[in-house]
Amino acid sequence: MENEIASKINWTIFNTYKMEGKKKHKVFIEGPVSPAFIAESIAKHSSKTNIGAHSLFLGQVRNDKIGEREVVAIEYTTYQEMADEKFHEIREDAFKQFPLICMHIYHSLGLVKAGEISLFVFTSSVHRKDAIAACEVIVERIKKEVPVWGREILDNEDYQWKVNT
Amino acid sequence: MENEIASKINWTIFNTYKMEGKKKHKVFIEGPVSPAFIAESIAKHSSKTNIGAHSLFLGQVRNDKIGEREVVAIEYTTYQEMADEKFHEIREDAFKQFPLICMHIYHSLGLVKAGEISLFVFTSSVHRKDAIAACEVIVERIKKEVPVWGREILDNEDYQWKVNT
Amino acid sequence: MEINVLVFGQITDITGKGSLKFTDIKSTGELNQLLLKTYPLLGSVKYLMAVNKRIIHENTILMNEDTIALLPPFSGG
Amino acid sequence: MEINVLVFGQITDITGKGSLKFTDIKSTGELNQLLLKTYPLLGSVKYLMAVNKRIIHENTILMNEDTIALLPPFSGG
Repeated sequence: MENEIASKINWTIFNTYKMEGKKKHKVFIEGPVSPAFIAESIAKHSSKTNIGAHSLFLGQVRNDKIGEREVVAIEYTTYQEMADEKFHEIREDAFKQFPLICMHIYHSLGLVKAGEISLFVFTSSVHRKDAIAACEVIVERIKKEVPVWGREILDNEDYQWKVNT
Repeated sequence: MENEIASKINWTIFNTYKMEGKKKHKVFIEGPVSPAFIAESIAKHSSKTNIGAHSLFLGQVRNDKIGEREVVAIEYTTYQEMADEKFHEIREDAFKQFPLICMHIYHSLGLVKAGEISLFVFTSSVHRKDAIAACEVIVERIKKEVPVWGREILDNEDYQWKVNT
Repeated sequence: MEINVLVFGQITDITGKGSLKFTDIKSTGELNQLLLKTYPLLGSVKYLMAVNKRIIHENTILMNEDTIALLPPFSGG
Repeated sequence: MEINVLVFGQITDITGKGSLKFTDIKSTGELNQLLLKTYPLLGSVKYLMAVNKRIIHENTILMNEDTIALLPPFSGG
């Protein structure tokens, strides 16, 4: 009985600590997500030897054709205070919905050229199904719910506002 | 009419070229998949500016507890001729089933320590749904259909044969 | 009473700036009417309103120092 | 007539080697009986047989120089 209470208290402390950790996590980075940054993120997880599976999603800027022009870059802007809250909510929900060991989200602000990476979602779990399912849910929510806007810069320096499908 | 034939011929040549390219792709690598190798693979795709989404799966060796012992490494062996054919079939099927731009599979042979990566599946497409769905299908098929065996090395140098779930 | 209006994405093309100040606006409905009068092009774009970072779907009473955001469709990722 | 038998995974613990040769074996069924007689511990493990890299589920006639593989459950990834 005493053990049961003690274990509940520990669990609460642990969870609070985890939530604070999650809150501090910085999502936005200036410019593209570099492959070296992704490699570092992966390498950091080698000490978490209870992880069995990682699922990573990378959004890459496409050089879409707009009539005779093509997209050479996207400039991302955000409503940062609202986006931070939304990212936090998505993170909390993912940890509730899936038995994840880790999750990280990185999104670019400012200019990202065609062929460069603007979104990096990274989930880790003991078994593969959880990391894979969580990663997909998180990507879909980011696209739909987070106040970020992309301005597609064309090769004649004209632009148009990106529309998500 | 002539144009139609010409375009069919070009398509055939292109497809043959693609299939040869796919056939030559080497899946097995000796030892773990390093984060630097993953970063290089990602970086190589920045010139393919029609790609909008990458999905990556990484299998990491867990230090599972076996009674009082724990797994410190897995040693992978394969029936290589059969595995190569199976990987080729999985690749062909994935390209038929999903509009993928790229796909790559890397699997370790030999010793991979706990915390290191032994499987790397990498799919790329114009739209995110295709890369994500294909990656998951490929991972499931590899686990079920490819003749690879993992020998879990315990911390007392004993071992047991891994069982996939 | 003063409210602060933040403008994002393609709507900045219409307003020419990222934030606007208004006084004595009682509701989001009233704000919306005034915005459409000031910037008629707003009538041609789709947007949601957020009051203090919360998206609203019904007319909402505004209070002093509220922050209202005009949010065109998101296109992150 | 000679056939080649390849052995993988935990089955190598039983046979002590990765490949075996047999002569004058007419079918996978006959091969299986001989294997179980030679290595009784095989009766305690699950495995599939592949003939020339193709997994078989029924008794299959063997030809000279066929390669038969004993495949315990896969555990890659």
